[in-house]
Amino acid sequence: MDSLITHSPALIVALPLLAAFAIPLINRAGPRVRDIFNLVIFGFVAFFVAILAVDVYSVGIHVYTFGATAAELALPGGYTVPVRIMFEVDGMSIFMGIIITTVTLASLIYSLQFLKGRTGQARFYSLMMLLYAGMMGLAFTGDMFNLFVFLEIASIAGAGLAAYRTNMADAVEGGFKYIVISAVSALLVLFAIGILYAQYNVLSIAALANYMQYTTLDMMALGLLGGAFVMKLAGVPLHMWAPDTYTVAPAGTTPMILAASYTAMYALYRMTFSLYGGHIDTTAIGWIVIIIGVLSMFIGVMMAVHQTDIKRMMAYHAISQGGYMLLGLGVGLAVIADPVALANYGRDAMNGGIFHIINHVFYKALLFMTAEAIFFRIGTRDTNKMGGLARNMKWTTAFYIIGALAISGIPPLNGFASKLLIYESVLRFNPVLSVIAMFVSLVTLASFAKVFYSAFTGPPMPAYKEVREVPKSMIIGMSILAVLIIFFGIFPGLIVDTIVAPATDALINQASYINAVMGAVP
Amino acid sequence: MLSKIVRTVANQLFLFILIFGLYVIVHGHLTPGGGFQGGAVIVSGVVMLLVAFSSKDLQKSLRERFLSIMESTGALIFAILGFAGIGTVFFYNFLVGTSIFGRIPPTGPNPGDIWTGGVIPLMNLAVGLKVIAGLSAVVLAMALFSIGEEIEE
Amino acid sequence: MRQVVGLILLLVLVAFLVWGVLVIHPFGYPPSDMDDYIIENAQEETGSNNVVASVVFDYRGLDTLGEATILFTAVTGVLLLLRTRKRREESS
Amino acid sequence: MSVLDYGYAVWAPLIWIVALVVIGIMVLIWRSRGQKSYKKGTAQTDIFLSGARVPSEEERHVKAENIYWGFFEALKELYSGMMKPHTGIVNDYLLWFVGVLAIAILILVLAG
Amino acid sequence: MMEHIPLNFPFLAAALLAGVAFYIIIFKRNLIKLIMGIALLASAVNLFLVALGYRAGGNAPIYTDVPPGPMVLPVPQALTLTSIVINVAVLALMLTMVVHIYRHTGDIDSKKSRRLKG
Repeated sequence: MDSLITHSPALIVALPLLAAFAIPLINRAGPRVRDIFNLVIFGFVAFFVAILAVDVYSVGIHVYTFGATAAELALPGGYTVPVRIMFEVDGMSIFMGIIITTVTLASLIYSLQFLKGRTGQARFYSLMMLLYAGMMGLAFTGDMFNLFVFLEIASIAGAGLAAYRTNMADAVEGGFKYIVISAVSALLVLFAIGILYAQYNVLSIAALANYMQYTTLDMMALGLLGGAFVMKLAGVPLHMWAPDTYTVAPAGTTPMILAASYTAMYALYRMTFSLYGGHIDTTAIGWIVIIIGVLSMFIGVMMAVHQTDIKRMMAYHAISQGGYMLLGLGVGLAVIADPVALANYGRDAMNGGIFHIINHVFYKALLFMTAEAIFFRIGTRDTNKMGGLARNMKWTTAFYIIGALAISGIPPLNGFASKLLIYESVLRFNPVLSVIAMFVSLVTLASFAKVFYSAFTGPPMPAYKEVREVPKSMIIGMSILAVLIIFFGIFPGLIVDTIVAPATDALINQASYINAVMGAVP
Repeated sequence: MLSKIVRTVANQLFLFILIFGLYVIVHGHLTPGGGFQGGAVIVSGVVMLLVAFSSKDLQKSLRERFLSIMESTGALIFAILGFAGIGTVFFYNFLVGTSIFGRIPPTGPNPGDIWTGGVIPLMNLAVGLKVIAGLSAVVLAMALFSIGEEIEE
Repeated sequence: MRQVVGLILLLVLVAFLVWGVLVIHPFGYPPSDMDDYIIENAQEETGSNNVVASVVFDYRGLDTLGEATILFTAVTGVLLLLRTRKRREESS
Repeated sequence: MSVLDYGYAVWAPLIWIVALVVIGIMVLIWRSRGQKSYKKGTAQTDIFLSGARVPSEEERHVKAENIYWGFFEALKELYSGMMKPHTGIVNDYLLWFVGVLAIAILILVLAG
Repeated sequence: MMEHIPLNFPFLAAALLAGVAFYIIIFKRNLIKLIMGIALLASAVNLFLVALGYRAGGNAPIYTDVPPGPMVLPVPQALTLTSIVINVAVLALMLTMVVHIYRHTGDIDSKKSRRLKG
């Protein structure tokens, strides 16, 4: 058991990779065998994530050095510089791991029957596993170049999945846009890594943070990294690719691509807090993050309420909700240098921002799945053509209502809990921001009410009189998320205390992140 | 399909390209090169065949399904070689000091011994297999798709 | 309009890049803590004469696994996108 | 456990749910004291439009693009300004990216 | 800092190459040219990375019959190798998507490929 815990970071990334490599071979034994294999492997991975989470929450930062004589040996014997690649799993990493694993599990179950009778299933599952491995590696890695590699794995797998329905011109277009912006932003990340490597000759994040001088070159690298990650997380004004890609990605993968964009957000936090923390002018950078967040909230929601394509509307809401997270974290970053303000409301703002990531991924994944369920049955995403679907798709309607209420911040669902944290702590920082956040929430409710009214209520459209409920596996996939949404809504204190607060501490406490690797070095 | 001269020359040349590529792969731990580079060399030979013959002709002897399986196998071997070190740590070079590729060369400049490097030569081979199969499959699939041919599932 | 704004922003960015690369360490004299360790110990630790190979497959083996994975991902993606579609699916 | 307590405010979902249930019961009681003679499916519930023809249910359904028409009409200028950058051309996305990078580096270097 | 300038020509070349690449990806509407621009940007970054590892008068870091002298840094070479393969992969996928876009729209102009907007 101990050795399982020790090796679990590596296994969590390696097992899905092995599964992805093996799926084309196993597919020859029949689709049923492949599906069972897939779920079994994923069950193991989820188990490893669980035991690793328990370990991280009870013991602390978990370092795993690849290829060393011992897993904890971050520095080669008698040397002061880390040479090998290492995984560094702290509260924030495992928090992202939990999100990604849950969403992927729901997506895998959802896809089982969604894909029935379609071509290219084996490769589809293969790419899903690769996307999962890429996101987990991105969340766990403690090495800059490795971060780039996993970023690319996640982008390429995501783009391949987004363009899956090649018979639709817009699907290929969405996938193409995704891969172009991913490739360009990843190349700039690599440029920034080159700049950092040139100065300090190390690649480990902890070692770089330890040696950081914050020269002008470092500022430039921070600009490149920040811009690239804001692009990947779809913050205004670099958000335009997100609606295009989320709209066309097939069911089950849209939530995963959404989660991939939040791993980019995680990487941004990792850069600002762990790598550059303590050197940057936190107030200025915090305000930049706040401004991006507020712009994302406002423009995202105003564009969303205008949309008639149901998935496109949800994609714009994803941008808008991303703004809440940036707002919360930005407030935390702006006051991080001031211990009194941090204890008073900064930590709560960060808790809210981080809690909102998990809440948002869950309910937005649920909403995307309901939208795809509608598309699955009636073959259109245009809300103008919908009507009266509630009569025949009762489960989908129920899940849509849960998701829509959660995203609008209606108590007692989970969206309310995290939004309340953000509102109240931001109110003490700057009331105007809080008011904007509440206004955005209002417009969110309005736009989801609009879709609910036009798509689900009313008389059944003549063309869709015979619409049936979606198959069971899709309902199970959605119900996992719905149950979690309600659970998180009713027990917010439990969630915040057990998984959100350690993540916040991991971000604030830069020294422990560095010491986990550079411990022996004075 | 190009003229008979081109086809014959391409056929003959492919052997040399293959041998050179294999040389680069196998000596990856001693000389410049390795799995990726050698694989790319061999794929250039495949591309030459693709140009000399038509993609449909090439498909008869080089099925995508076969390439796909070969690629998966290469990737699996590579990942399992990494896994095999898990007795100590993932990616631990467990073969150094054993009888398979385990010799340790004298420190400093030396003429080079093929039986060194631990898992590195094996990984080179696995990666070489993977690159050959993967890039050939991509090139072949693109060539077939561009002439409107069906590609196997 | 777009041209002008684009050119100005492009020039600002390129000016920063150029200025940035000019103040990096002089070409040919890099700092080399980590690399010196690798050059000295690669032969002993990995048994490979080719230090680059030992970095690629041993010290940074995970990167290479990631790289192989990316190649696999791209090939899978290409074959997924260029697959034959059934007629039924085409029409839907 | 279910209480979200952060010093200056408290959020307790269970109390809220209990309150919701109580309100629901009260509403039900109130509803049961309503007019007993009202029946569904009779002429009592038919729509009366001053004798004009009542459109069928399909015709009455408001399409998505017509909902909130006044809102969009009032904010026409905001929307036309906001739609302009969303061109859908991939080059424009990259131009925004380059612009943000240039400005970000400029700010960071100037802020020092 | 000015005394570095004569020595830093490879870095300068990388930065200027990146500038050209940015120009292409912003202003060229042809999707194939856009992909070329991304490939050029990748080359610029690769050139930058590999130039970082050069040590004056250094040999290749391979001990097989190496002449005496310093060795260039091996890690940037490994990073460049990885980056090259990654870019090949990205390029292959992008080209495939352009093939599909051409099938659907009959054009490879990015202005024509904008069904998704607004």
